[in-house]
Amino acid sequence: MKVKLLFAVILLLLLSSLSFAQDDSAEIDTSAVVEELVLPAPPGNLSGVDKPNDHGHSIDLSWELSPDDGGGLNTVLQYDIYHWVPNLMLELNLVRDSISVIQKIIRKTTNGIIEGSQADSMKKVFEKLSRSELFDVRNSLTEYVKKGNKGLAEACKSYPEGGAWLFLDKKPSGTSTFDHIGSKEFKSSGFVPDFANLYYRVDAVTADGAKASSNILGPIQSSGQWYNTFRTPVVFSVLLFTLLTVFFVQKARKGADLYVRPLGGIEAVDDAIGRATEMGRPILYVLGLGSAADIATIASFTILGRVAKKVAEYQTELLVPTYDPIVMTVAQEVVKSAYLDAGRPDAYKEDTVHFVTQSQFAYVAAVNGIMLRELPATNIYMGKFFAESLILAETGALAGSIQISGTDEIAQIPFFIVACDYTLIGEELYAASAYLGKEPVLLGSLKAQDYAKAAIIVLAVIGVILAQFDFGTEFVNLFEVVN
Amino acid sequence: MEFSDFLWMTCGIFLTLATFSFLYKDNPFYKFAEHLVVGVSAGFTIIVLWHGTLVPNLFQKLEDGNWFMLWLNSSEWWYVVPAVLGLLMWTRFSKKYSWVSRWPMGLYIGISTGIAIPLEMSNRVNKQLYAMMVEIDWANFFGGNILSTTSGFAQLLIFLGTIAGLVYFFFSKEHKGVFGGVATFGIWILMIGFGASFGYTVMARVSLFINRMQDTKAWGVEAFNASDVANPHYSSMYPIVFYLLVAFVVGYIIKEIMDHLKRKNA
Amino acid sequence: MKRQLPFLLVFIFGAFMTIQYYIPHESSEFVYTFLLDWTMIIGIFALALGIWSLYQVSVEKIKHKKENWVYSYVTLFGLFIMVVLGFTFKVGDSWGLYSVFVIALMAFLYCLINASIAKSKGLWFGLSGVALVVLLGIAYFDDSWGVAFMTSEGLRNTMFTNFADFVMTPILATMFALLAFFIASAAYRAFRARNVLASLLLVSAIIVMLRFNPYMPFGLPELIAELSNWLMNVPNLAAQRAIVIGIGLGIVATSLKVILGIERGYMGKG
Amino acid sequence: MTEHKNIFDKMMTLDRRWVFLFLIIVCVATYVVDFEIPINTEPEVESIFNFLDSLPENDIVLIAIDYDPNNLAELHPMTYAVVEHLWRKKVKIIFTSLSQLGPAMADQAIRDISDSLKVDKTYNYNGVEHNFKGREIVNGVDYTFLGFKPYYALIILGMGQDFRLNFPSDYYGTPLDDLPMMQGVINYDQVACVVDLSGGNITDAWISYGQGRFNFPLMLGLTGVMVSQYYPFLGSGQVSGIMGGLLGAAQYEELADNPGRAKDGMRVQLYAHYVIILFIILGNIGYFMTRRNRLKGGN
Repeated sequence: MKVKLLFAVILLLLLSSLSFAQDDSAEIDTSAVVEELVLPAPPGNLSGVDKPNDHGHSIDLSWELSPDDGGGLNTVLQYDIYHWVPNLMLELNLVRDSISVIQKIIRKTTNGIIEGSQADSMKKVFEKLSRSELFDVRNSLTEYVKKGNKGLAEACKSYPEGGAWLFLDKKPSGTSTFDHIGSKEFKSSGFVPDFANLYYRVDAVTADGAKASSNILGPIQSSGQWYNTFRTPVVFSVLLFTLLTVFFVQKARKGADLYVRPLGGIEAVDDAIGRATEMGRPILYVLGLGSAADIATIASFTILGRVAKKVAEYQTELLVPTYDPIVMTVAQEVVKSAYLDAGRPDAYKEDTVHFVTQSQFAYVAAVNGIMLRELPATNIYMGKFFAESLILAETGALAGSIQISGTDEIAQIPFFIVACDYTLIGEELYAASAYLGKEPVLLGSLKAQDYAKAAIIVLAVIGVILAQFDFGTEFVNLFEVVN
Repeated sequence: MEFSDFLWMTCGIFLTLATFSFLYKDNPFYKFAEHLVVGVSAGFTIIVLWHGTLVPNLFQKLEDGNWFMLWLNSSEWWYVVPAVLGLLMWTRFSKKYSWVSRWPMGLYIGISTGIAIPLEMSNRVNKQLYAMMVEIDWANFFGGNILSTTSGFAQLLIFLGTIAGLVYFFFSKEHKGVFGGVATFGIWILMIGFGASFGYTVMARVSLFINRMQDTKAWGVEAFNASDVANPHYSSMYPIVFYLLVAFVVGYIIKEIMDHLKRKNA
Repeated sequence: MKRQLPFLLVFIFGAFMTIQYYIPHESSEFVYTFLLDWTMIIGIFALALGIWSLYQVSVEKIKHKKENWVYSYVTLFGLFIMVVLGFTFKVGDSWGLYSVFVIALMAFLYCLINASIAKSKGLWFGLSGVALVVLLGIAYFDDSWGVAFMTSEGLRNTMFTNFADFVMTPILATMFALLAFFIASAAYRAFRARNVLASLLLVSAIIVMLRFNPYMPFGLPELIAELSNWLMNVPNLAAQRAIVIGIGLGIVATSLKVILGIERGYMGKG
Repeated sequence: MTEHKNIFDKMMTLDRRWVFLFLIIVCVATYVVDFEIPINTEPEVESIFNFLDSLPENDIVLIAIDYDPNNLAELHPMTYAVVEHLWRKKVKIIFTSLSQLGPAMADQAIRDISDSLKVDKTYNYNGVEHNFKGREIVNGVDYTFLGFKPYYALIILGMGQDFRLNFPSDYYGTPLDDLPMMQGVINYDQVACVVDLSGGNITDAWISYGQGRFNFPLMLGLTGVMVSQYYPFLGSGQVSGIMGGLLGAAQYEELADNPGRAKDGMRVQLYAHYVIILFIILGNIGYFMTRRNRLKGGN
C-alpha cells in the first residue's frame, strides 16, 4: 500500500514537472509580439473585497474601465482576469486530475479520454491496478489533496516567488466588475483557500491580442460569514409572524371566540360526503403532483385526515391514488388513523391509498380511468397541480361528480374555477384544515394570517406614499431582500 | 428508416389514436393504453432514478467499503445514515413495526417545512411587498393611451388591485360595508385576471394538438416515401401497414356507429 | 417513542433548516446539502413501497377477477419489461436470444402470479420452473448481451429507448394534447353570464382569445390586441401578486404549525 | 323528459362530445385543407419586413439562430420566412448560432430553404407582383454559416471588431477569407442589420452588447411568452422590430406573401378559437333564453 502511494506521488511529480513547462509557456506575455501592436490603456484602480454574506472562497473584483474602452481608441474588446496561485496549487490540481482519471476507471467511463493526452497516459498506468488498489490510491491521493489544501495559505505567503498567474475568466468590454466565485470543494480545481493571501490582475485585451495589465490587487483574503445581513428583513418578518401566530394560538387556547367567515368550498365538503353516502358511490381524493416536501401537500394531508374521518363515520368508500411514494406512505398513515379516530379501524383497507406512477400524464390517465369506471360521487383535488388540472376536472365533470378543488399553483386556479363546483383559491387551501377541524387553536393561526395581511397592506400604503418623495426611498429600501 | 423503426412509429400512432379515443368514451383501446403507460412509466422511473440518483448519490459514495463492515469503512461512510433511514421506510412492509417509518417521515417533513418558512417568506411576501412600493409615474399618468401598461394609471391600478385582492382573502372579517366593497373589487380583479390567463392559454393548448397532427402526418409521409432515395429499405410493406391501421380505425368507427344506431332503434 | 419522537424530529430539523437560511457559512451549507441528499435517498427507497403498492393492487385485481382485471397484466408486463431493458444492454452486433429471454421472463412472471392465485398451484409452479430454466439457460450461454447495474448502459439500450419514445411518449403527449379539447368543453360548460363574477371571467377570456382575430371591422383588431395585452399585464399582475402574498403567508403559517406541533394531522396515531 | 327540451335547452346542455367532434373536424380540416386566412399585421412586424424588403441586392444581413430544438415550433417558421424572403431578393446572409444545440438544426434549416429556392415563385406584396426565378443557393456566395462558439456576449462583441476573430473559419471548416461573399466584410459595419431569433437571454446580450455598442438596427424574433417583456426596448428605439411567437411568424409570412408553417398553424389556431367562442355564445344564448322562458312561465 505504501509502495503504491509512493509510486503515485513519484508519477505525479514527474507529470507536474512536465506540465509546469507547459503552464509557463501558456502563460506567456508574448512581449515580442506585443511591441508591434498598439497597446490599449490599462484598466485602472483594481480593487476587491471579500464577497459579503457568502460561504467564503470568493472575492468581488472591480476596476475602472480602460480609457480606450468606449472612448479613446475604443479598441478594448474584453478583459482577461488572472489570479496568482502558488506552485502547490498547480501540483494539487494535477493530483486532482489523476483522482478524476481513477474515478473514471472505477466507473468505467473512460471513453471520453482523448488518446495521447495527459489523462490517457495516467489511464494506462492506473488501468493495471485492481479495483481495491484503485480505491486505495484514490483515497490516499484524496487525503494528500486534503492536507495540501491546508498548506495553501502558507504557500501563498511566498508571493511573488514560487507561483504563477492563472487565467480565470474573460469579460466583455464595458464590464468593470467580476465576482471570483471559487469552489469550496477541496476536490475541485477551482478551489480557493479561505484566509490565504490572494492576488489578482486584470488585462485589457484588444482585438489584435494586445494586452495591458492593471495594478496587482493583493494580498486579499476571503472568508465565510456566520450571518447573512441581506436577509435581515426576512428575519424580522418570520419573527413577527411567529410571535403573532403563537399569541393568537395562546389566546384561542384560553377560549377566546374567534369568528371566521364561511368559505363555500369548505361547507361543500360535508354535503359532498353525505351525497356520496346517499348515492352509494365512492369519494375520490387527489393529492396532486406535489411531493411531501411541498407545503401544499402537507396542508392537503390534514384536509384528507378530516375527510377520511367523516368518510369512515358515514361508511362510504374512499379512493386515494397517489403520485409520489412518500406522499402515499404519509397518506396511508393519515387515513388509517382517521378511521381509528372514527372508531372503525376494521373498515380501513390497505389499498384505499395506492401508488400509481411517478409520471405526470400517466398518472392522469390512470385517475381518468378511475373516474370513468368507479364513478365517484365527489372528487376532491387538494395540493399541487400543473397542466393536468383541467384534464382531471373536466373528466370528473363528465362523470357527473361534484368537484371541490384547491391549489396554490396560480396558473392552474383559473382552470379549477372554470371546471369545478367549488374552488379554494391559493391561501384558502391552507386555511381549509383549520376550517374543517373547527379547533380553536388552528383558527388562531388564521387570525395571525389576517393581521399579517393587514400589516402588509399598511406597510405597502405607507411605502407607496413615501416612494413618491425623495426622502422616502430610504424607508422603501429597508424592505429590499437581496439574494 | 428501417422497417422495424417504421413499425415502432406505427405503434406510436396506434397508441396516440387509442388515447384520443378517450374523448368519445372509455373503451378497450384506451384501457390498454392507460394500463400500459402506467406500467411502462413506472418502470422508466425506476430505471432513471436508479441510474441517475441511487448509483451516483449512494452506491458510488460507498463503493470502496465492504458489505461485511456494513460499508462503514468506506471513505464517505456517513452516507450509510440516509441508506439506513431509507431502509427504515421499508418497515412499512411489516404491520408490527410500521411505526418506525415515521422517523424518516418526521425528518423529511421537518426538513421541508424548515426550508419553506424563510424561503417562502422572502420570495412570496418580502419581495412582493418591496415590488408594491413603486414610484408612480405621475408625469405620464395616462401615457397618451389609457391601455398603456407602463403608465402611472396602470401602476396605480396594479397597486390598488393587489390591496383589494388581499382584502378579499381576510378570513376573520365579514365582507360587509366598505370592507365588503373593497373585497368585491378584489374578487373582480381576481376574476378578470383568471379569465385573461385562461384565454391566453388556449393557443398553447391547441398547439399541442397541432403537434400530434404533425406527428401523424410525418408517419403518413414515411409510409409512402418510396421515391425518397433516403430510404433504401423501402418496400411495399410500408403502405400495407399504413392501410391496415387505417382500415382498422375506420372499421372500429363504423362498428361504433352501427352499435349506436342499434341501441337507438331498440 | 412511537408518538413523540417523530414530532421531535420534525421540530429539530425544521428549526435547524429555518435558521440555516441566515447562515451562509460553509459548515452550515455542508449540513444543508447533506440533509437534502438524505431526503432524496429516502424518497428513492420509498419508491420501492410505491411499486409494491402498484404490484399489489394489480395482482389483487387479477386475483378477484375485478372489472378490467385483464389489463392489470398489461401494467405488470410494461413495468417489468422496462426494468429488465433498463438493466441490460447489447454487447455484440446482434441481440442473440435476447427476445426469447425477455419473453421467458414475462412467462415466468405470468406463471408465478397464477401460481399464487390459482387452485392448481402445482401446474403453474411447474410451468414457471420451465420458464426459469429457459431464461437462466439463455442468461448463462448467450453472450450477445450483458447486464449492468452499476453503470448506465441500460439507459442507452435501443429497446429501452424505443419503448420510451414510441410507447410512453406518444401516450403522454396525447394525454397532454387532450387539453386542447378539454379547454374547449370547459369554456362551453362554464362560461355562462350567470352573475357579475362569471361575466367578468367570460368577457376577459373572450377578449384575450380574440387577440389575433382578423375578421373584425373598424380597427377593432388593434383595440382588442391592445386590450388583451393590458388585461394580461395589469389586472392579471395585480391578481397574481395578491394571491402570491396570501399563499406565502399560508405556507409559512402551515409550516409553523407543523414545526411547533400545533398541527399534527399529517402523522398517524396507531 | 326529452320531449320537453326545446332548442335552447339543447343549446345549453349539449353533450360535450359534440364539442370535441366539432373541434376535431375543424382542426383536421383546417390543417389538411390548404387555404389562407388574412393575418392582421402589427407595426412591430411590419417594420422588420419593410426594412428587410428595402435592402438592395448583395446587401448583407446577419441572422442569429439562437434557439434550440425546444423552441423550434415557434421560431423555426420565422427563420424560414425571413431567410427565404431575403434570398429571393438576393440579399446575402451571415448565419450564427450561439445556442449550444442550435447549429445542427440551423444547418438543416439552411439546406431546406436552399431547396425551396430552386423553384420559380411569384409573390404579391406591397401591391406589386414580384417574380423570382429559382436559383441555386451557394454556400460562401449567398450565405456564410459561422456556427457556434460559447460565451455569446464576447462573441457578439468580437464580431463587432472582426468576424474572423472568433470565427477564423465557418461551420464547415472553410476559412472566411476563402469565401467570396466575405471579401471586404469585416464587422457589423458591413452588415445592414441583425435579426436575432432567440428563446432565451441571448437576446439581452444582443441588445446591450451588440446594439448598445455598435448601433446597428436590431430585430428580434421571440417566443410567445417572452414578447411582453421586450416591448419597452421597442419604445426606446433599441430594437427596430419584434416578431412574437407563431403569431409574429405568421404576420411575417403574410407580409412576404409566403404562407408557410406559421400560417398553417395559425389557420388551425384561429378556427379552433372560433369554435370555442362559438360554443360559448351558444351556451349563453341557451342560458338566457331558458331563463327568460322560465321567468315568463313563473309570471
